[in-house]
Amino acid sequence: MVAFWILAPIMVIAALGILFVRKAVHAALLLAVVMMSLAVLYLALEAPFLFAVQIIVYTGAILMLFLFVLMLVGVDASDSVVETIRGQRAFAIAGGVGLGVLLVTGLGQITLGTAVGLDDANAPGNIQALANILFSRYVFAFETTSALLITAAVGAMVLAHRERLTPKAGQPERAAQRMQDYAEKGAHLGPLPPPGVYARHNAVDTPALLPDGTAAESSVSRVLAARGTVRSAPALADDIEEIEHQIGWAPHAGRDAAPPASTTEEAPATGGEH
Amino acid sequence: MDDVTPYVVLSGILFTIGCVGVLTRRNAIVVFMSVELMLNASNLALVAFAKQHGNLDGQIAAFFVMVVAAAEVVVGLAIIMTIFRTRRSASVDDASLLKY
Amino acid sequence: MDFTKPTIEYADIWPLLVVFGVACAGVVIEAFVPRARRFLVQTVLAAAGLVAALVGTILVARDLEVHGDGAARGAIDVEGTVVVDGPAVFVWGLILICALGGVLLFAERRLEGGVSAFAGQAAALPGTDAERQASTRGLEHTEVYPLLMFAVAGMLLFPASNDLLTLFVALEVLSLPLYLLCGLARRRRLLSQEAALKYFMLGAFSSGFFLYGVALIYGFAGSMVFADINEAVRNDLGNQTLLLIGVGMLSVGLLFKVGAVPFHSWTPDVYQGAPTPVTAFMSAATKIAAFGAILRVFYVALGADRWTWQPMLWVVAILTMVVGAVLAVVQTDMKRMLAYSSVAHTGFLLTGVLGVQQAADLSEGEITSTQAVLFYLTTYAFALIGAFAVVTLVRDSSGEASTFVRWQGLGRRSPLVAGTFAFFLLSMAGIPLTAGFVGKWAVFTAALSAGAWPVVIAAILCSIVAVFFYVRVIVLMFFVDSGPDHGEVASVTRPSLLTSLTIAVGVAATLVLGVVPGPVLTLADHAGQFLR
Amino acid sequence: MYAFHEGGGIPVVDPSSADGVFSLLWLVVALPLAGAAILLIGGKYTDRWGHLLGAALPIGSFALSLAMFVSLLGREEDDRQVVQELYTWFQTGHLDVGMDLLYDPLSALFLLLITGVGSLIHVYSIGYMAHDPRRRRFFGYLNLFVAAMLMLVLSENYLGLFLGWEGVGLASYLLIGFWQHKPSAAAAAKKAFVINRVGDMGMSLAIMLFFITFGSTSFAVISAGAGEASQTTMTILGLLLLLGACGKSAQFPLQAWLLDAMEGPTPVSALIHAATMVTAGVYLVVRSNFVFELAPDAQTVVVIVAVISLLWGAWIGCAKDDIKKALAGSTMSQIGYMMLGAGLGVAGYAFAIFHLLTHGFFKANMFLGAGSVMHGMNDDVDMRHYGAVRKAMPVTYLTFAMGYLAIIGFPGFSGFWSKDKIIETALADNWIVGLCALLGAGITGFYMTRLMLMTFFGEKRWERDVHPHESPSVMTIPLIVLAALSVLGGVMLAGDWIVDFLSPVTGVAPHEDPPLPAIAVTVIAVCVVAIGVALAWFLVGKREVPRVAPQEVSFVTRAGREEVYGNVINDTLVVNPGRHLTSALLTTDKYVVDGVLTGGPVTIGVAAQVGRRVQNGFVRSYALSILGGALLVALALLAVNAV
Repeated sequence: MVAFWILAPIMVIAALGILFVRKAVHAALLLAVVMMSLAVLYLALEAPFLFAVQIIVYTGAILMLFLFVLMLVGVDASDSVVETIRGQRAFAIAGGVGLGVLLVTGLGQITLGTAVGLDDANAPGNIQALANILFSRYVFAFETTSALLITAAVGAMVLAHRERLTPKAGQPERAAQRMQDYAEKGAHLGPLPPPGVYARHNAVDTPALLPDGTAAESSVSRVLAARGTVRSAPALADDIEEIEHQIGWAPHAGRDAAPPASTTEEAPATGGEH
Repeated sequence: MDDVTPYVVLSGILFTIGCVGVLTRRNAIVVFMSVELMLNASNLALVAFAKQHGNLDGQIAAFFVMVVAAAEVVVGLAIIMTIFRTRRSASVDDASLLKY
Repeated sequence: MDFTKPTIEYADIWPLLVVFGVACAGVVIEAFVPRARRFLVQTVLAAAGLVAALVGTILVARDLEVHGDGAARGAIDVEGTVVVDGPAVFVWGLILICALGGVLLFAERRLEGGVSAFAGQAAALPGTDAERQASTRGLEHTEVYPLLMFAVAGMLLFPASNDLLTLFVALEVLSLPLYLLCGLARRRRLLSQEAALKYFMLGAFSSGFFLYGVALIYGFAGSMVFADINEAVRNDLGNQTLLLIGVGMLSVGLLFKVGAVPFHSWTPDVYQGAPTPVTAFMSAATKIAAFGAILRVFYVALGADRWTWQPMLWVVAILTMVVGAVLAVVQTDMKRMLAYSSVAHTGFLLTGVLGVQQAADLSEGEITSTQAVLFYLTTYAFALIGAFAVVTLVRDSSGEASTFVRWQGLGRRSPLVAGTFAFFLLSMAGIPLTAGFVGKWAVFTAALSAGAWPVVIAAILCSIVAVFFYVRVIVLMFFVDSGPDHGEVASVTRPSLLTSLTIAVGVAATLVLGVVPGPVLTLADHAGQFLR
Repeated sequence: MYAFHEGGGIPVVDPSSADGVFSLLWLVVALPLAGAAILLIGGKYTDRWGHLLGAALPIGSFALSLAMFVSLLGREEDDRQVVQELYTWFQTGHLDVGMDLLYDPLSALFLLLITGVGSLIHVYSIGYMAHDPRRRRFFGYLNLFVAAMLMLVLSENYLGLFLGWEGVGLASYLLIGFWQHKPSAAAAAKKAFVINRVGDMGMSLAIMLFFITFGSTSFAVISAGAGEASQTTMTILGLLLLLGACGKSAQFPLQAWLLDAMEGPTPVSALIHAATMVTAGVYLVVRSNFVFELAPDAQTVVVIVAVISLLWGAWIGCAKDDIKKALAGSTMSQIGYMMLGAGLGVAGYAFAIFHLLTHGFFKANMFLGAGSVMHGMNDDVDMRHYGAVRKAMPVTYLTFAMGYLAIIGFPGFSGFWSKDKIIETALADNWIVGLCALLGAGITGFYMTRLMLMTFFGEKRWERDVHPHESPSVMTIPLIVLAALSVLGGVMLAGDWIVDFLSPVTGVAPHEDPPLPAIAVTVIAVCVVAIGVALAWFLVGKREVPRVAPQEVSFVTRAGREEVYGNVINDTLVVNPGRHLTSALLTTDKYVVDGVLTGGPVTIGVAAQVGRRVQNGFVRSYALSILGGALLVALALLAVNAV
């Protein structure tokens, strides 16, 4: 019972936390706290097998699946706290209070009397006793759960698995394609120029400069160009100037402004398929 | 100390919190976590009652719930992912084209 | 501790096992049969499996052993977890017939120009190249057949469960595949996915309630078995609160599945968003299975407590009928209108549940509630599947045209199809000489003989409102001109034999059950009572 | 003799099996049904000859009915109930609902009325609908109606009756809205449908209650077991049946649809909304005599409803300028008489049916006559635009006059005998009711004379381009036949034939001495009618009828003019109160009764608009409703347990 009185407040607080934390990943971790505490309570309730399963299956597998999907969705994603449905929060709280009062008073006033305890039932060992019931009385339900698992697997496949509809291009095919593009469209044959000359920060967003001083637009990723986050070297040149100034160098003669990189031009195949 | 009533009351509280979580959280994944919290609360009640009555049916049921929950989570997360990939949003409120 | 090998009565439950087996075989086929041949193999296998299960059901039904005083027939099998009795077998037969209709509709490929109504590749995002590529290549998800079969298996187990645990597992087995199937539409995929999300979220939420109810009832009775619960209720062990809250929570899960108010809100959205063949199958079959389970839970497990739960069901039934009928009046989408009308029908069915369940408590020749509800389910299922099948035929350039405006004047352009649809609607409205009339009559009489006359009056008032919106559709089809200002109108696409067959069977059954309902009423009567 | 209830005069239905010509009973229904099927399914292939087939089949039914009637007359009096078992509609356990047909004196008379008048109206319609492109469909619907009506009166149980009941409702709906290009027609059809459903609710509840109380819906079983049910049950049953009857027969308070139903083609008004369908309520009450006899309270309500309806309808008849609506008001009033007869119990059943038959003749006659007038007047229905039609349409005028004389109860004409008997019985039962019935007769005299005068007499008030002409003979011949029947219908009363003939169904009334001698009642009734006619003559016939209904302003000027004639007393005492009463009544009819009846749908519509907002598309709101529902359910359970 000591364990209960220690864990119960923790569980309730953690559960309440799920209601209030803004980041989903925090909610997942709080849920983990509840589940682990629950496992301990199972131990106190003479259910050692469930203790293990709770940790292994629930916390270990199911919750990890949650975290996994959270990673896919974006771990930073956080809820806005503004309620958009009118009256939803008030009614939800009212309903929650109603349910809570109903359950707590309803369940609190029952007189269960002294528990029979599982000493007899667990006499051959908890796992053995469970197995005995599971594979005799509930064998049909047990087998039926296989349908659930198959359904889940099929469902995940159907919704998430994309079949390859075109044969995968191997290295020879890609090389041939590249030569063909060069022959037909004059696309650049060699590797793309690497980006960045001013390595002051993450310089992949700064195009390389060609010998004539213009920006080589194909040297930055198309994605960055599409997002419009490509910086121009001359613009950064001013930063340099300031730094040079700070460290006491002579002012640098600025170059003519290159047009800001707005790469609409298709870069030659950068490898990989779309 | 063989009264399981506190456990049952705790399960009631957790169930209620899970319920409110479903109603107030907008991130589909958190909503779904709240559902899992409800299932866990039920499990606690089942296990507590198993001790009360001195038979293992409750524990077996809790075990089945875990299996079911595992399958449900897979299906549920698959559906949530599908929605997320088409709408770039995991908010359940955004799925509200069907109405009236 | 000795382990005794469980006895499994394969002779009784083999229809169930056939369906499970076929579902698993379907998954294996997905893995090993070349894509080109999968469609044919899956369809044939699923249909053959269902036919075999149906035959099996009939065989099982023929030699159910008589129990006790002869009021109930059947046996409690598999260590007391599955009960194969008259009502269960009747419900099985009905579900399997609906599932056959479902398979036929699933396999319809003529309406979409050679592909089924399901997404070519569900994982491909809507509106992307990948999706276009998948559809131009004529891909289709043949996984829907094993999913359908799993759902059917769950539906078969649901009303045959004899304890709360099996009931819960069956509930999940039937639900999960349906959640998935709802999200697989080929057209309007955003709506379809939204339907799947809503159905799943609310389904999981309600099964949370269901499970908590299971826990509390277990806490009250100390057992999951219906007969033991009944015994505990009868002996009144104290702690009534535990039982009552438990029953309330359990009802939430059950009433959610049948779409009773206020647990109905998923129905219109999901019915509208899901692929129509799925809607047709699930609206009918889920309702049948869930009503089978409701009858069993309330009569077998909680029969001794009927004075406590009956007023609650009174309220729910009246609410359900009123909300369903009233909200259907303002709908402008055919599938949504049918969804709200199905809510109203749930209310009518609940009215039947309120009747007297034991023939011994009735005077000669009166209808027991079990019989009434089973018969109503039969009549309604045929009309509903038929109606949704007709909805799949009415199309315009963007696929199914389910808004009312598109249906204007359909009766002039395609009198046969419109006439068929009108016939189904008339049956749902309960016009004499259609199946719906006899069904309504049966459930209302059953409720009236139990003294639930306020519910019956509400039911009759609601059926008047219901007639109004059904007739509105008929007027729309036959008496309203489709003016040029309404834009494109829908026309009827010629279906293949599969859909035609489904509709034809629906019409025939609706007509026959209206004109000579005797045999099926007798069959429902013959099902007898639930085995305790 | 036939079986009786102990102590009561109500016979038990105990038919013998059909043989001989009676084995063709099913054919009576099947012929028009086949016609409907052929015409409606056959589509445009039957356009050329559809109307001929449609008219021929009811005639065939009529021939059969006639043959059966003759052979029924040949039978012993206690052997005049024949049942033909077609097939078992439901059978479950011991419950057995058969699709059985019952042929007894009551249904025999109805069969003759329906097929006879029905055939005439079909023939008439050939001419009336000649220029309608959808004539074939019209005949299909008419045949469907006839089949359903025959089913209604032939069924041996309430479920079969209900089948016919719904069938005539459906056919009526289709026919009222037949001219679908008129929005008013569609609205009227919808209104009729909705109001009838209210009545149907009573019917369906009654049938279920029959089933629960007697375990059957068959007349034979119920009439045999009626004595065992409690009086409360019988009263509830009686009231529920009355609700059904009110809906179908346009009795107070469910009368609002009848006037609007005149939007349908005139033959429809004649057949359905005058001669047959609207009398189904009277049939139901008479057929259910074994219920009403055991429920005196319900009978009292029937009488009250009947009296209100007969006065209400008569007042409406006074106020309408639309010839068909005036006739519709009159129909409501006349059905009030029939209901009154039926409500008076054993003494009145036969007279109710008698009046029903004669009314079927003369009202069909007048409706068809009105149709003929409209035909000649370019479908104008406003009597203020008629006047002096008698010269242009002599046959129509003469036949209409026969109907007129019959309805006002001119001595010797059919209506005279039938209405007189009801008034007589009513006076014997309760003098207030009797006086109301007498008053109604006076008003009938007034409004029918008004109608007659405005239409056929006085000055021409035609539109410029109207050239009235006599209708073709295909239309006038039915008029002549019906006129003849209107004149001669009274022979059925000769030697109390109809009373004796119907006694196997309605029972035999114990002989009582009336408070007034019959001849005195007759004389008083004739005098009252004469007053009504005279009043009409002075108020309508002697004046110029304005082409536009007088407004309140013009009424002042008119009142001034009356002074010149020295009719001021007349005006202040009769016309003004009459006018105010009439306008008040019309307002009530239009706003209150209609308001209640249309208010329901409006409320539903508003509720639905509000309700659908709850379905806002958000999963979380739906989850909230589930939580709310869970709380509701749990609290309901706890509350019930706490009680």
